[in-house]
Amino acid sequence: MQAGIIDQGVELMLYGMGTVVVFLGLLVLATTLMSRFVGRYFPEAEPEPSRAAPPPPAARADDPQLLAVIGAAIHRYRSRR
Amino acid sequence: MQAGIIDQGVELMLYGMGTVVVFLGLLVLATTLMSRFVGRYFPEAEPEPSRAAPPPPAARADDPQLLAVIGAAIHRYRSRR
Amino acid sequence: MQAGIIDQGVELMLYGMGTVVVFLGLLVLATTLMSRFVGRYFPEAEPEPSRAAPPPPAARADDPQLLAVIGAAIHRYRSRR
Amino acid sequence: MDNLLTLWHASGLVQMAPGQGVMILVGLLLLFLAVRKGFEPLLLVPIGFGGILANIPGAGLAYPAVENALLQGGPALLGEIAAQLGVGADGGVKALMAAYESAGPTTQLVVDRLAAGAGYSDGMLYNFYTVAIASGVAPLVIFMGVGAMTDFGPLLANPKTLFLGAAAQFGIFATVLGAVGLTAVGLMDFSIADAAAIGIIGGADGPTAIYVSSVLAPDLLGAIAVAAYSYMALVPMIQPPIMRALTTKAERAIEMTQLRHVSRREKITFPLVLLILVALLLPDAAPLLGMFCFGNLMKECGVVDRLSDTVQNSLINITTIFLGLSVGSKLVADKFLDTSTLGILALGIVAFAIGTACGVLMAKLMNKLGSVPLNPLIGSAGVSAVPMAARVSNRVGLEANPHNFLLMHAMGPNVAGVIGSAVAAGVMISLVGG
Amino acid sequence: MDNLLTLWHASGLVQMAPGQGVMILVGLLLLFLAVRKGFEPLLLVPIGFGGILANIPGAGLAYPAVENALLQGGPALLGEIAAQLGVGADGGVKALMAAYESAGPTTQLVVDRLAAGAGYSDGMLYNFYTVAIASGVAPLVIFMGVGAMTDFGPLLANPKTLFLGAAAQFGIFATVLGAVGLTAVGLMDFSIADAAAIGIIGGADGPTAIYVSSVLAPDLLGAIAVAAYSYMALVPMIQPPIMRALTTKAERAIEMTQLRHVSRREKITFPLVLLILVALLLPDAAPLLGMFCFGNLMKECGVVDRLSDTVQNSLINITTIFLGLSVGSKLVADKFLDTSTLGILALGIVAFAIGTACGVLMAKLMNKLGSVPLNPLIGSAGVSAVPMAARVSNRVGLEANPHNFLLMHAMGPNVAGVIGSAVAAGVMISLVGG
Amino acid sequence: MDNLLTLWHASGLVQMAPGQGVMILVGLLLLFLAVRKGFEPLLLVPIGFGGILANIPGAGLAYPAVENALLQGGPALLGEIAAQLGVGADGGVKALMAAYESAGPTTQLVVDRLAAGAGYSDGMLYNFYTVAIASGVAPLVIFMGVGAMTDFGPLLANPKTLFLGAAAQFGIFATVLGAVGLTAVGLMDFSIADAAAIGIIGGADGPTAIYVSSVLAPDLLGAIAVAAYSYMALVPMIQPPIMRALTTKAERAIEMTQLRHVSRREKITFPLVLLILVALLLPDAAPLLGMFCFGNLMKECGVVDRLSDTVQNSLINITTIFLGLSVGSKLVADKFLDTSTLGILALGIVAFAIGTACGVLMAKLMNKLGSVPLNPLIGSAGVSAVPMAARVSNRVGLEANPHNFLLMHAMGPNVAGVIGSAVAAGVMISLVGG
Ligand code: NA
Ligand code: NA
Ligand code: NA
Repeated sequence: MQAGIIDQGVELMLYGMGTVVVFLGLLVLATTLMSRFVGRYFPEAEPEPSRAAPPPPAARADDPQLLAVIGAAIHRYRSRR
Repeated sequence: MQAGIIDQGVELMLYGMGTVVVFLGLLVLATTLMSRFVGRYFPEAEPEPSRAAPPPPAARADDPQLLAVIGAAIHRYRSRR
Repeated sequence: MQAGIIDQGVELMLYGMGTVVVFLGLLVLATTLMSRFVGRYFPEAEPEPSRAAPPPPAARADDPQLLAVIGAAIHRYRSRR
Repeated sequence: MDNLLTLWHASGLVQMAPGQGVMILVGLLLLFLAVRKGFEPLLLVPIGFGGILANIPGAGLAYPAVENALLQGGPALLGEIAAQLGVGADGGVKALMAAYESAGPTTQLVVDRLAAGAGYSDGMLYNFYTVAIASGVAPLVIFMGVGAMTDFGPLLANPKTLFLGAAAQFGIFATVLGAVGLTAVGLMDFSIADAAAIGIIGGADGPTAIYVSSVLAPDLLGAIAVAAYSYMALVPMIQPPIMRALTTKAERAIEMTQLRHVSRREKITFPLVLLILVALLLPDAAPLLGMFCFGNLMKECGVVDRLSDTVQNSLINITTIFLGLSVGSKLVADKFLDTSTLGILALGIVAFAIGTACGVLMAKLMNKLGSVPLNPLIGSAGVSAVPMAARVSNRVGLEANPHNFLLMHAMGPNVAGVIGSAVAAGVMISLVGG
Repeated sequence: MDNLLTLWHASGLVQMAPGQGVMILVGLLLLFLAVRKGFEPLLLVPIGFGGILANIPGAGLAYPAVENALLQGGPALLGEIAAQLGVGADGGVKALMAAYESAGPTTQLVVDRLAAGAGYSDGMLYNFYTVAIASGVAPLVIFMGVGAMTDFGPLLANPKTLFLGAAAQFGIFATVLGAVGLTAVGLMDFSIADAAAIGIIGGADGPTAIYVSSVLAPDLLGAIAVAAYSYMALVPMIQPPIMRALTTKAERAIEMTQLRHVSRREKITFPLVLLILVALLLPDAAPLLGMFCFGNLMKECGVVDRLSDTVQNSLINITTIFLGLSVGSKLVADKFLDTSTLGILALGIVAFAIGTACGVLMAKLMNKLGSVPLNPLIGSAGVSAVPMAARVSNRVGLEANPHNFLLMHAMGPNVAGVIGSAVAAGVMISLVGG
Repeated sequence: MDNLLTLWHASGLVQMAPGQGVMILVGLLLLFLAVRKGFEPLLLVPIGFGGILANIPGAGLAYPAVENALLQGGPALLGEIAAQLGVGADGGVKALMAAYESAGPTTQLVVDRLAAGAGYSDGMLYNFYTVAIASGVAPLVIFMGVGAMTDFGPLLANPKTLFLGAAAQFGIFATVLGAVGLTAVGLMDFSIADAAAIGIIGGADGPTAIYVSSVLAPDLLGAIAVAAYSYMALVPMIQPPIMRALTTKAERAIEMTQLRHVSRREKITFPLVLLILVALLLPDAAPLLGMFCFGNLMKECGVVDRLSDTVQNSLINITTIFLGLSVGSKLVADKFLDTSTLGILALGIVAFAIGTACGVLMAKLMNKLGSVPLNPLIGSAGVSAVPMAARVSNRVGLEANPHNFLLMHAMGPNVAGVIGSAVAAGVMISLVGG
């Protein structure tokens, strides 16, 4: 059974690596075509609305009191669970 | 086997729809009795305490800074997970 | 089959309780040795950093506005889920 | 060179049957409807994706090991299996599968062993289907989650709306009649069990439809589930014309009196009352309504909130994913691409329409007979499709009278419809199954 | 007309046996205790609800397919099954089930096929029981979750409190003796395995009790689990009188020195030390204590917080729901309504009382012998019932001395009691099982 | 006295084989690496702990019931089993297990019954392995979760980086060659299936490696998984020297142009394009890549966020725990302590090194041939090990040029490497399996 295992290994390497390269090559092609197609026929009308609404600018300030409140809110929420 | 399938269908309709109406009718009865019973013998002493404590009134104001903080707290909590 | 069940019960009690005491006794020993070993060879360099960062001091004040904000944040988070 | 042939023969391009290509397109269509049109995406995204996976040629994801061995095995293997089953190998895969299914249990074990020995195993989706649907567990767990999300307050404030939920179930039974009628005239070939499973589409309740189909007509499950969820998504288009046709503008403008406050104790007691009634009268509805009441009790009792939260979130989400993929496994071309699917799709929309009409007509009747005004538009919510149908009632009501907020009033018949179709499911399983 | 009869005969009213009615009331009582009295609601709500479901007449939710076929099947089916089993059909369901259970595996397959062919399937709760409890997985997963919620800090600060956890386990073994005693005098009929499973109620630890019963005495599992959780909920009523009777006011007023700080590294190492000790000395306790230590290690090691969070939340919640419903499946009337249940309830409370007393007495002894003051009230926490028993120690201590905060001191014996009863479980499985 | 002997003989000290002691130390070492050194703790904590549990002497947690009966049963039981199997009892446990595995299905049922009757049951970890890995479900669910956490944006912005992901897979196939070479010279004894499973370590992808091993070489799964996760953790040490050796400082300092914005629609369409390509060309990769694409679609489509959240959190966490413990069950001494494990560890690191080198060399080539500048350092990220390898590229790039932020550029090849190794897995299962 182990006779010719080297041959089997070489074959597996050739066909395996070949398939990987061919498959990913086709994927490069398909992806590029898809991106062009989408970009041409279904362009994004507006800048993509970010789904998780970002916090309003005020909150980004490093106001220590705000951070304290946030910390406490998270802490209280977690400890409640 | 398919002989008389119409009869089977009619029967299924009659008994099925009958059961649905009778069952839900009894449920109307049972529910009404239950509500009366509970209302008479186990009335709620006080206005039902809302379980998820409602936010204090101040928080309901549309104070933009407060909203910012809330947003940031939620955002930070989510991004931590 | 039930003949001698009392004997079986007494035996189970003796060997069972004995094992519990011996096992927990060995655990006292092992734990004490482990604590000494860890304390001597791997002492904590600094006071253990609390993993869930505690809320900054400001948040611990019973400032009603802060509490309102916290309540609202939790409430909004929960109602979103 | 042999390897190249192995790979080539293993590739989908060579093995693709036309039906599989069609079904992959159907799967993509379902995804499109879910993602772009918002058709019940929580279910139709997994179902559509599962449908594509099930039809990948050569992958055999939706088949048991034996069927994979028969479909992909060489003639030697087929001969060996046929010999074990005591039939000829040239009858084709369907004949061999039929022989396998009617063989004795020890013969099946031997054939299973042959398939496993040749390297064939149960497909991934087949496993999901076995665990999630064939066992009945996934629809029941989802029903528990639905129970934990349901507020019976509006129903308890006005219990008579249960009759609206009852009336709308006529869609179910009219459809049963339609299905047997199509069979009688020779257009279709449905058994009475098939007809019952198709009728349940009219219940407008996904888990109930899947549960009933898995018991009464597993082969039709794919088409029934797709029809049920698609039409539930189409409720805002299907219902309003019917509602307008059956009511006058004056009726649609009726304002209803505000619902009374319902105490927490009533809400805790209601699922138990319902459970006892089920236990006394209709044991075959016990799995569905039992889990539903259990979920609702966990929500209302207030002492197991951590269980209730999990039921409403991670548990129902996990179950939904595997339920959807499992339903997708029933979209294999050789089961789905059949004239029966067309019949199911046609009967399903009729079921929705009749259910809507009966709910509205019953509401008109109750408005006539009763002393308190009752807007007939809330009758259509009796089909369930929670909460979409209730929203439709509200929207159509607002058109006729901008001060007419029917949403809470329509929630009563809406949840009554869930109970009603679970009861109908129990009756049909009791009369037709087993 | 036939259909009307089918429906009527399928209804619960006709099929209801008196025992089933009683058990439905027992289920409602458990729900009442859980919801209104706060008796361990996380478990008793699912158990009580499962108990009601299990006793719905005609639904057969708690039985395997074969038993459902025997209970509900016609004489033809029973005759066929009896013929396969090689016994007479007139011996009744119990005799046929016994014959089925002792039949060879291939005969069982054939009978299973007969039952399935006649439309009978495993009940929903039976499936839950098989997956969750018979496999042992649910109690083990819950034990992992308990481990992930346990803080061994107080125990590590004062390891001698492990002896309190050991002493309180005497309740377990005294109860074993009680159970065999009742058998010897002919009041009950418990085997030694039954006695061991009943004794574990004294461990005051739900998952341990369920695990041991599932291995040693599956038929008694329902009563044992109900007793264990009910008495755990009653700890604030059971323990204080015993604690007061066995201590002087001066002893109860003893203030203990503050616990030393325990480093994170000690906390990480402790579960591994415990695991190694189990591996070396008591492999039969390895599943329970292994999962417990694993949960605790995940919590303490600080690098897998996302796993630990899931274990403490969605995983333990999901498992609790199905564990509870599965335990409920053992509340079927024909297994629960037996004099043995009364014996179990009586022995269970004795077990709690003896465990409490032994813990307190051992604490008194250690206070006498040791140099540092030790309040005997923390001994009662050795029965486990985490964290209720520790709170009871604290409360009784505060009565005697308003400056006496025993909570943290009592947490040591409290978690020691968990380890102690898991060790006892291992011993009993080793000596009695298999 | 008998009981004392029973307990003593049941204790681990007496039964401990040297190999088990060694494996417990190996388990502790893995825990140390995970907790103190941060080696992929999410997997190595459960694997290490499972490894310790699997080697608890006398507990038999990792064995099926029959093997436990053979290992721990008395001569009478062994004789009875041997008689059923039609072989002599004196051939030892291995011979009897082999006879059992090759016996007919009904004989197996009878032997199972004998083992169960003598009180032996499947070990806890064996059950976990059967459910989580042997069925294939756990690696697939984790792959779905990985899909739901993957952002294909950088890949879509620069699809050519897929070639880097392809090149790095050469590590896989070179290792296959190494494994068969070691076998040919007689140092090891790997079958071609073993060699393929070992090669997949070079894919630097945990779930893919576990999936392939479970199909092609279940006995080597423990060593392969440990090697894969350990070397993934060592990527920051393995890769930089190779990257520096193969590139000039000028190449490492190349700044790349900013990636274009990728629209949401492209991101939604990409998993479907990939799925269709898999369906057409490589059905054997359909389970892995199908679940991966499904997870990604759920994330990107934006209409099933609650499913996607659950997949990324509780579902993947629960699965990880049981996957890890199941892998641990393959660390039993009699399977792990074998020269093959040394071979696997040696081949694994070679695989990582070759993959890294090929990725870098391909990137150099593409930089030479292409018009846009491409920093060769991002080639090493093609092995996957997401996101560690991309961070390594970034760090080495910053050393050469402090303004050189390669992280986002390296994410393209990084996720391409995941696709590449899943494709390689499909090829190998197609050519070698079955
Ligand atoms: Na409905
Ligand atoms: Na205890
Ligand atoms: Na890879």
